[in-house]
Amino acid sequence: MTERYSRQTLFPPIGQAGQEKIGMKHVLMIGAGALGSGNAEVMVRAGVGKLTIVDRDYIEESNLQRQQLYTEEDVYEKLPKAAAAEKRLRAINSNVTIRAVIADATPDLLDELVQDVDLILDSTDNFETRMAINDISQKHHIPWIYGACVGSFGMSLTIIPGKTPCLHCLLKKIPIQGMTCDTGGIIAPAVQMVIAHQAAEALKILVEDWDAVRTTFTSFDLWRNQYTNIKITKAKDEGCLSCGEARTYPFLQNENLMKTTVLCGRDTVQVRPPTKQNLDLSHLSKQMQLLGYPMKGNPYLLSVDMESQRIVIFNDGRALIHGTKDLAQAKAIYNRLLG
Amino acid sequence: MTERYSRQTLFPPIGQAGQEKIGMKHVLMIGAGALGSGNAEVMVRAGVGKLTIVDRDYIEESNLQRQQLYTEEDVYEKLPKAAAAEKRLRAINSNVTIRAVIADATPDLLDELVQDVDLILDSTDNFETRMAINDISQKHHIPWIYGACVGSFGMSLTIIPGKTPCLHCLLKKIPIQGMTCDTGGIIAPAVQMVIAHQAAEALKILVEDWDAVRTTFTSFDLWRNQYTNIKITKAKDEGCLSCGEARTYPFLQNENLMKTTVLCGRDTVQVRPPTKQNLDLSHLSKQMQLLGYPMKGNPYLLSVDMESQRIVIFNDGRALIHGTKDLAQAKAIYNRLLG
Amino acid sequence: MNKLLFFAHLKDEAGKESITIDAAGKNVAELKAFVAEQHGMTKLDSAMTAINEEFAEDSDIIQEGDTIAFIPPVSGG
Amino acid sequence: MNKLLFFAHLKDEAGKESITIDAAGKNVAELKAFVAEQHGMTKLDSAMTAINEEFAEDSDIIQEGDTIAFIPPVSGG
Repeated sequence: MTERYSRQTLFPPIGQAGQEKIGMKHVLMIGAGALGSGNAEVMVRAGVGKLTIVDRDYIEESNLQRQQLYTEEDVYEKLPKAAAAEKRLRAINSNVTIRAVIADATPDLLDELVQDVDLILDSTDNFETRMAINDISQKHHIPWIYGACVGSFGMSLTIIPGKTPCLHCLLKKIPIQGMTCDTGGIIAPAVQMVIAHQAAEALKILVEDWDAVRTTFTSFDLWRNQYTNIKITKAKDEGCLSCGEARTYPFLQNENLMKTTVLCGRDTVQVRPPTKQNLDLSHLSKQMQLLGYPMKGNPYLLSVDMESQRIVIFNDGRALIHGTKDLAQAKAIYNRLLG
Repeated sequence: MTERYSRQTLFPPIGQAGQEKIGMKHVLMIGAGALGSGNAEVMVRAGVGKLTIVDRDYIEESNLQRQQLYTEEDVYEKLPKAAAAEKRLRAINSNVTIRAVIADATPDLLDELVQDVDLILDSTDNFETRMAINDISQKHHIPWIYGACVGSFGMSLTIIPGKTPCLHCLLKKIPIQGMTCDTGGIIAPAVQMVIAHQAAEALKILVEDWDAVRTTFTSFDLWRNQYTNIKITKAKDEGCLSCGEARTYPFLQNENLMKTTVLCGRDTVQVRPPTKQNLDLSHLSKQMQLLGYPMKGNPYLLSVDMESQRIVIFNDGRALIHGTKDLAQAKAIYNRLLG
Repeated sequence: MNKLLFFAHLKDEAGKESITIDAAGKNVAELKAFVAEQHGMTKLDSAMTAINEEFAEDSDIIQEGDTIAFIPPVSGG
Repeated sequence: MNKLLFFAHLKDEAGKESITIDAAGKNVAELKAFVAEQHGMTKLDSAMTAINEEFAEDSDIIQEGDTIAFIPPVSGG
């Protein structure tokens, strides 16, 4: 299969030697949504040795506008994203070993999956998982690449343990924004642009071209024609609890995780963020209005009727998801609305 | 199918009104290679009304590394790219009218295809076709978006007739570079980055958000971490033969086209560029060496043995393609090697 | 004077892409609080801040002529 | 003095991403010819040229302090 990768080995920074390295590497992809499907496709077409792809969700109609591995048939069959991704990726490149894991990417699962992994690609939709990835990356000394987007806006950062600052150095606390793809919308080109950055960084790391790795925080807005690279070298914080000298990996510890509890005798799950928030409920209600969901509110809470669930959000960030007893589903709904 | 586009209508610059506009528009895509398959996928997922996709080539194994609509099965079946693209795009979105045209995008064909088209997306691999697209765009007053990439480098420019300079204002003559994906290689993230820019510009044009359209020439290199936007407003040339006052649309005229002739009694096609070139044959031979093709040369010509053809390139840009009588195939081989 | 740049949805909240004010002497946290109040912005405190294209902490002091950019981290994917 | 930036494969041909020379008074065509000869570059004449991030013609004159970028148009796709 040398012909297959000929255009990539012709590119001097990869070459034949780089291609052989790519073929021996194992990439762990967290998330198989918009970024996940696109990043996975680039990795598999590039001939990575092994790809493990983790996702807890199934395919819905509203995914098709930007999630490039999936078709209408996958929606009708309500396939889990990881399983549908695996099927398509095998048809694209049968030489790559692909493992689909249909599960919530909890710290415990990450710790288990990461054993022989060379690189973690972040394609998740929430900061809780990203902060866990960040701690896992430091704990096991594995590079990871942050990527995220909303609307026409996106960003990427490459984190090399022992060399660059980590995401926790840059974000002292987990931001809860009330601005996700489910509330602010998303256009596919913004997804593609983040993938371009993440996948290029991934190839640099897989061929071990460390000098080429980007040392800036990249962000862009394709509709507003903005693009910027921020130097982050001096952000490295020796007191950081994730990458500093007295590290504790706080986001791997239970007390810092989102709490989900089935309420006794009711078809309801309570979701509670690790720290109390101060949400702007009036702003959130405007975003829900745009989504077209029936909604009621008062200064203390907001109640939103989605298809088969009713979600009640309190201004401290706590939420009740009525109409389900499934903890992972409740957490997924929460993250989709509150990021 | 409102749920399908919900994340896109939630994005305020598109909204419900923009989505309705997208659904009524017709996009003409020239090329179904790396940029073509990616751009087509974004347009179809976004719900464009009609997509016409033109390509003369069939799928080969070396395409799979970056051409996102195609699978191993398409390679075994040696499907034409336009046909394979149509098949996959229908599975992605059955609401879009897709027309595949398996043909060389000559000026005559472009003139015929462009009749009810709202936007032309450039996904071709050579400047001859781009200059013809540029003339057609001016003649019929249809916006087009230039995109190109080699290695980790790429560029994009949005051209609105009557408003921006045209490609001929910027490039006074067609550059023959000896640097194409077949000689300099290409990595998929560079393709994705060009697609991100072209597709974002396309959406702006389809929803008629003219103020948001980019007025700069964007270029980037993902491996070298370069990104720049060049202002081009003052490049508009009133004397330009493609968009100026005394326009002649030179690239639609026969004498300015590449000439292909079957040599009498021989299984050979001669390809002659519209103007004499002064090629750097020693540089070209180094690139061919990287490709691994057997090769001989002297100061006047370079002879390259590809699979079933032998190509002899003279330093004035003329070439003999031995082993074929197919004019379109000969031109395709020429463009792949000499851009 | 100092140029302040707003990225992404912060631009919409501010109503424009950039403003020019005199911020010299303020630290980043003070500047955020000041701008948030002046322009009714609710999401500025969680934004990343760059001074002259370099990452800045809440305690970093703005100098005359510095350009300050506010970039909101997002979680979509 | 003037900073000259080389994009993409021009960077490889020049051996570095940027050089600083005194180019004031030369026009773009003269500068290209000069740099091509000095650095043995074969592909500079077909490159697009920008002066201070604005497109420049062959006849445009370089001023003291201008930054000049050379960007090679490519045809791959």
